[in-house]
Amino acid sequence: MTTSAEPFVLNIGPQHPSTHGVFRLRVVMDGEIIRDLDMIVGYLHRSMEKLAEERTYTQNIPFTDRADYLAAMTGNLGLAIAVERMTGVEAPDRAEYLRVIFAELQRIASHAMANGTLISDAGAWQTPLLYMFREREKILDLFEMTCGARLTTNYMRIGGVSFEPPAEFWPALQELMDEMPERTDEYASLLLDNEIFLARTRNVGIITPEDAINGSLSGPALRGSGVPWDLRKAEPYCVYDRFDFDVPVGTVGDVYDRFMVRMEEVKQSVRIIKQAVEQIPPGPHKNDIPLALRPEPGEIYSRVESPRGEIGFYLVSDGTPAPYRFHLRSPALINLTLLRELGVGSSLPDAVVTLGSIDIVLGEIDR
Amino acid sequence: MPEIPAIDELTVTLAHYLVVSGLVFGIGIVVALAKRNAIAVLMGVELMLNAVNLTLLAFSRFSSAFAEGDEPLSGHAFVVFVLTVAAAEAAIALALAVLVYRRQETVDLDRVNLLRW
Amino acid sequence: MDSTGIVIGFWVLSGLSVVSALLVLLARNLLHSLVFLVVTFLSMAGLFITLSADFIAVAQILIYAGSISVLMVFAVMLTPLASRDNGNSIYLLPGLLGGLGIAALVGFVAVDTDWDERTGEGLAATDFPGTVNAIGDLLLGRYVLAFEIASVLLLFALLGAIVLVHDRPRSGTAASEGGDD
Amino acid sequence: MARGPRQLTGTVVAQALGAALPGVVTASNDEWVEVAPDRVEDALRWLHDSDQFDAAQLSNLTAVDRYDRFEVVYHLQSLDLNHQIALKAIVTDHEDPVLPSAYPVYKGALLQEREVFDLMGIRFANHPDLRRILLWEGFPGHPLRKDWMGMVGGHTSGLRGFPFENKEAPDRIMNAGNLVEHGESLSAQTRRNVEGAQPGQGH
Amino acid sequence: MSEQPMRRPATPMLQQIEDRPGVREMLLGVPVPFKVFGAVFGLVGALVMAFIGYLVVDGRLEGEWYDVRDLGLAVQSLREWLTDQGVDHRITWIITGSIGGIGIMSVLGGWLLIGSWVERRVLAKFQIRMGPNRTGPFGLLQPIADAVKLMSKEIVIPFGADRFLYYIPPVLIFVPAMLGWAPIPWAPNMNYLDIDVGVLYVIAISSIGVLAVFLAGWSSNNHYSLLGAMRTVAMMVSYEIPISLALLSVVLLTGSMNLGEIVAWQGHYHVWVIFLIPFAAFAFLFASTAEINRTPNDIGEAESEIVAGFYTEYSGMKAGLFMGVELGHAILVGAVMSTFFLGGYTFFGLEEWVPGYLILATKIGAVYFLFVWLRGTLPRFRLDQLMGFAWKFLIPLGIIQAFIVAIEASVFARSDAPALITLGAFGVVNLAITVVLVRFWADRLGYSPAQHRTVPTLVSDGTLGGLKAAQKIRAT
Repeated sequence: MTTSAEPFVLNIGPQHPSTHGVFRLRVVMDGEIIRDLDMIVGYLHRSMEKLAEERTYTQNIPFTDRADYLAAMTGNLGLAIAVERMTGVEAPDRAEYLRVIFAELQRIASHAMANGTLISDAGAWQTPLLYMFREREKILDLFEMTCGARLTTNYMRIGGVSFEPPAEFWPALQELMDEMPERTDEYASLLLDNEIFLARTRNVGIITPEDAINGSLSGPALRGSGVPWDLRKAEPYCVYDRFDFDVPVGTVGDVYDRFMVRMEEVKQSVRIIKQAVEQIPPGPHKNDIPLALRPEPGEIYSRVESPRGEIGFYLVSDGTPAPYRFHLRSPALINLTLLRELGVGSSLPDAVVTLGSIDIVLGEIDR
Repeated sequence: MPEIPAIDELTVTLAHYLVVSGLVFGIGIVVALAKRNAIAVLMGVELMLNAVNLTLLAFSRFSSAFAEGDEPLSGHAFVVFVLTVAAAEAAIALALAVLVYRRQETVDLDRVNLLRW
Repeated sequence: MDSTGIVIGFWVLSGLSVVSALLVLLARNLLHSLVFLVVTFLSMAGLFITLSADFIAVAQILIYAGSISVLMVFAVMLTPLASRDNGNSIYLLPGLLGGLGIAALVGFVAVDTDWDERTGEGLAATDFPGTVNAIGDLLLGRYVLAFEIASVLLLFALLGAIVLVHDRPRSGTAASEGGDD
Repeated sequence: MARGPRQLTGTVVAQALGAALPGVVTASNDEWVEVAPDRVEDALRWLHDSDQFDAAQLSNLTAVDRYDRFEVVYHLQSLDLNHQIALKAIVTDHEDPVLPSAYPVYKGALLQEREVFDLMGIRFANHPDLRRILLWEGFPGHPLRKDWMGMVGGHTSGLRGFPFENKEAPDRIMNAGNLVEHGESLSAQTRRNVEGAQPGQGH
Repeated sequence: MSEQPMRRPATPMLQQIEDRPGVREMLLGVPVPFKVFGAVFGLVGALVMAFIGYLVVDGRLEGEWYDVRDLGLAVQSLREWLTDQGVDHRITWIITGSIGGIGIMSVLGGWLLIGSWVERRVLAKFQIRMGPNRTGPFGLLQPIADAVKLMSKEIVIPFGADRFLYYIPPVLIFVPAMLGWAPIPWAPNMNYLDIDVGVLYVIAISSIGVLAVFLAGWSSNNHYSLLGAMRTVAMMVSYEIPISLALLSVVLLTGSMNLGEIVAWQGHYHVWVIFLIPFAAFAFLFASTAEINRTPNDIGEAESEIVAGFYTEYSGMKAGLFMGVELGHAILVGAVMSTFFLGGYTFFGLEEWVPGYLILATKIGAVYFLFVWLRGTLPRFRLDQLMGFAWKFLIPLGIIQAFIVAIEASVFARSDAPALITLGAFGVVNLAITVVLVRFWADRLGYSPAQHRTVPTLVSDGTLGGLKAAQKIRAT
């Protein structure tokens, strides 16, 4: 309606079905149109970076579980790699493969969650979400088999991984990988032929590649805008340079493209895992490293590609057992940089869907 | 079965309806004249129109003894026209109210005393 | 229809309509008075049923309670919070006088006239079996000209409302305001 | 020490930057370039615009408290050229640190600078919306500072030694036996660790 | 290092599905007394059915009060018998009226209980979940448990709410959902309110609900509620027009505004209106989903945007009333849809054998299942998309369809050709016109399926990079 009513303030969150956690949007609405938008985070702030200064590098690995609790494996991996680069410790070959397998499994699980909640935000009453949870459940089962935890895995260690997967792991993984292409096709047929879903996601929340790069976006949000940037390719860590996989990029940069990029990344992850299972060498799953891990004074910024983007660890050592400064570059927080520009001027449902497509995890935003 | 004391003796005649209609019409006039808010004034007008409808229908029903050739249902047809006019009038008047608010930031008719919009 | 029902219905509904019409006048909040207005409309529709005018009653519900009240809701919501009171203006006294006068006049005429003489046998008058077909015949027969005029009127009201409320482009508004000054 | 796999040598960047904008670079080493705090924006803009470095994205922005000064660290990266540049600006005023904002060059600095302001207390001039982000308005102090008021009794952050470190047997390794043996209680394992026995032997 | 203990997949959901007994096991597990009872019940039921079949074939049921196919006859007989006994006519009216009213109310109440169970179970099946299965057999008592829970909740009134208006809507919104049932014919003589303006009545009654929704939203003093209310009101006002146009087509074709006559017309020609005017049926179904706030048009209570819409601030049984009314509206729309478009109580001659109310109930259940299906499948439209769909698509096409039907109706009234041929021709013509019009109109509105559904470009090793690489990819 063009007649402007009185603008009013709407508090979306901290408890709201579509904020995916304790996230608050303070929105000035003019009818259905958002005139101003302010995001308020920090409800889950635990001052992880301060706590980390009191703990050894190994003790900090569980904190990374709690940061991005939907992708604990990649958080673990990022810290482990950062410390390894800092200290020169190396992980055995088998451990690198296991890391790849679990990181990619975690990517599938996280993307399933992200896309499922995105469709829920678009108004489908949880059906796609629960379908995608089916795969996620199986992946979490695999995690539980291996390390005993489903969500906060604490699996990656400095110099390897904590456990060798049990014997039942491999057939179960094979079974899951065999049915994944069928599942992704099923989602594609369910959702991409759905006019309503297309109408809700096409040309909504468009991010141009220029904005995406300048706004420090990373991960599917960046690739959805058409920028072919993936740290697994650009700066291969673990053994990613030994696998053959592609990087999907979107064309328009809208919600739909980000959704599709995630769907395609799931397929690519399946490809990687299949290759890794074929190539994985026998051997130890972790190297012996000194208990007293004292990196020399210095600093490092090391990053890996988490499902949400570039999760970086900036570690400063002063030679003591604990990091002098521990900074986690949170991709979910930084991807929200453009939220205000995207939201202002759009309608409330579009803003909700756009927020869903950015895929935030509050544990990581607030740390 | 015992006979229930009949209310039948309290018949309803045309006069009853006319009195009700007159009361509602009078209240409508008060509302239309005495309210500051343009929308409230419109409510008064609607009340008056309703009262008129009631009169028309009452006459239509109690009019069997009218002259030959008169349609007893003419009253109903008139009411249909009144309804039409009421709908049109409501639409226009509310549009005007919104317009007045947009130009003058008020719908208080006491303050809308400027003919030059 | 049953005469007893009509008598009970008349007294209940007429009481309801007069009281809620009074409450439209007395309510402090504009929305409250809107609610009472709807109650008036509905009880009026009930009165129409006692007059054996089922089509008009349903149309009354449809148009007044369903549409005009919603239009008013929109109008109320489009105006600011501050002007949602239902205050009285300086014309309260003249209004009261006029309203009372007209009510008294109509009441006097209604009571004083010998309607039985004019309408025959009063209540046992016409019980229309079904009014829809007859009204349709009338509208497209005897009153077809009025019917067409009414439809044109509706069309013009539609267009007029759109033209009135339609937002002009920003520059145009600025220019006209400048012209005013 | 360690550079990231794709990180440019600081001296190389420093040469080019110093040649283009004299007086900007104050120091440089193998890893990073140190720029004058008041000219951070110039340096960033030059790096952003230059064809040689093409620092299109501000990958990471954070700060380190060195007790007497703050180091604000910028990690820039070029996606097309696939390299990374580390930039440091040292703010010596520990009481009221102020630095020009990177927001005019990089929109990505919006939330990162708010976070640094919130946790470290460094004010960024020209930032469009400098408020606390993770903590609430009115939170006392800036907790990532080493001298944050929460540290009562002059206690400083950091860890002096490892919990079960045995100075007599420094070669002890940690990963090999960190599984609790079946039947062995956790306290027994802890005791063994503290006594410095070699776990992993004998089973 | 010792063996890792074996661990099996411990997903409760998958485990439950694996461990669930099949139908065979469940049947075998039934205790013997129940089996005997079931066998006897089935046998007696079959005998009764056979006997009724015999009576029907024999023609003994025609017009008798014990004609189970039409309970209206029994009520009529009762009224006549009472009148014969010299009972005052007012008492007779009260008795027969109460029987009908109680009948409708109990059917509605039963539907509400069963419907909520059906909705949750069916939705759970759609979503590979179990659904409520703990309370009673198959979770059948879950609706009762819900009701008890809702009723035992504390009454909370939001701060700043308009108390007077806050209490009205949960009750007010129930009124149209109940009154709407009155003109629905359940069998030839089985409608509670046999009025000539049945169609108008249905539309008029449904328009009252708007006010309740608005009052609920406004009086709650909550911006979510207000947004939801304004959305719902705007949508209801818009979608009343397509509904009216769709029903107008039916009225033009069947030549009556009496619901019973419309059904009788369909029964007489052995054809359902949905086959004759498919566009009107679609428009009615779509518009009524918007009207009753169900997926895909549930923007008035879109939980991912405005929490629960207009009833965000209601709790306990007041919220329960809103939810129950949502369900009741779905069933009512099912009844109206069945009556107007699906032949009502008729089923191509089967109504001679099977009670008409059972046929109608089956149809209502089918439409309700369709609603649940939609809810389990579709995302939600946006407000502007919905408005655009109503004003730019449904209303113009509805007007055109009504014109065409008017011409057809006059042809039908004047032609001497057999009804089968005329109506068959109408059906084919209307379907063709609908298809052509919809395609044409969709093209005019700028819809083209080709521009949807793009697949992300796959980039392999060589072309990684930033803006330049992105531009290169876009250029190809």
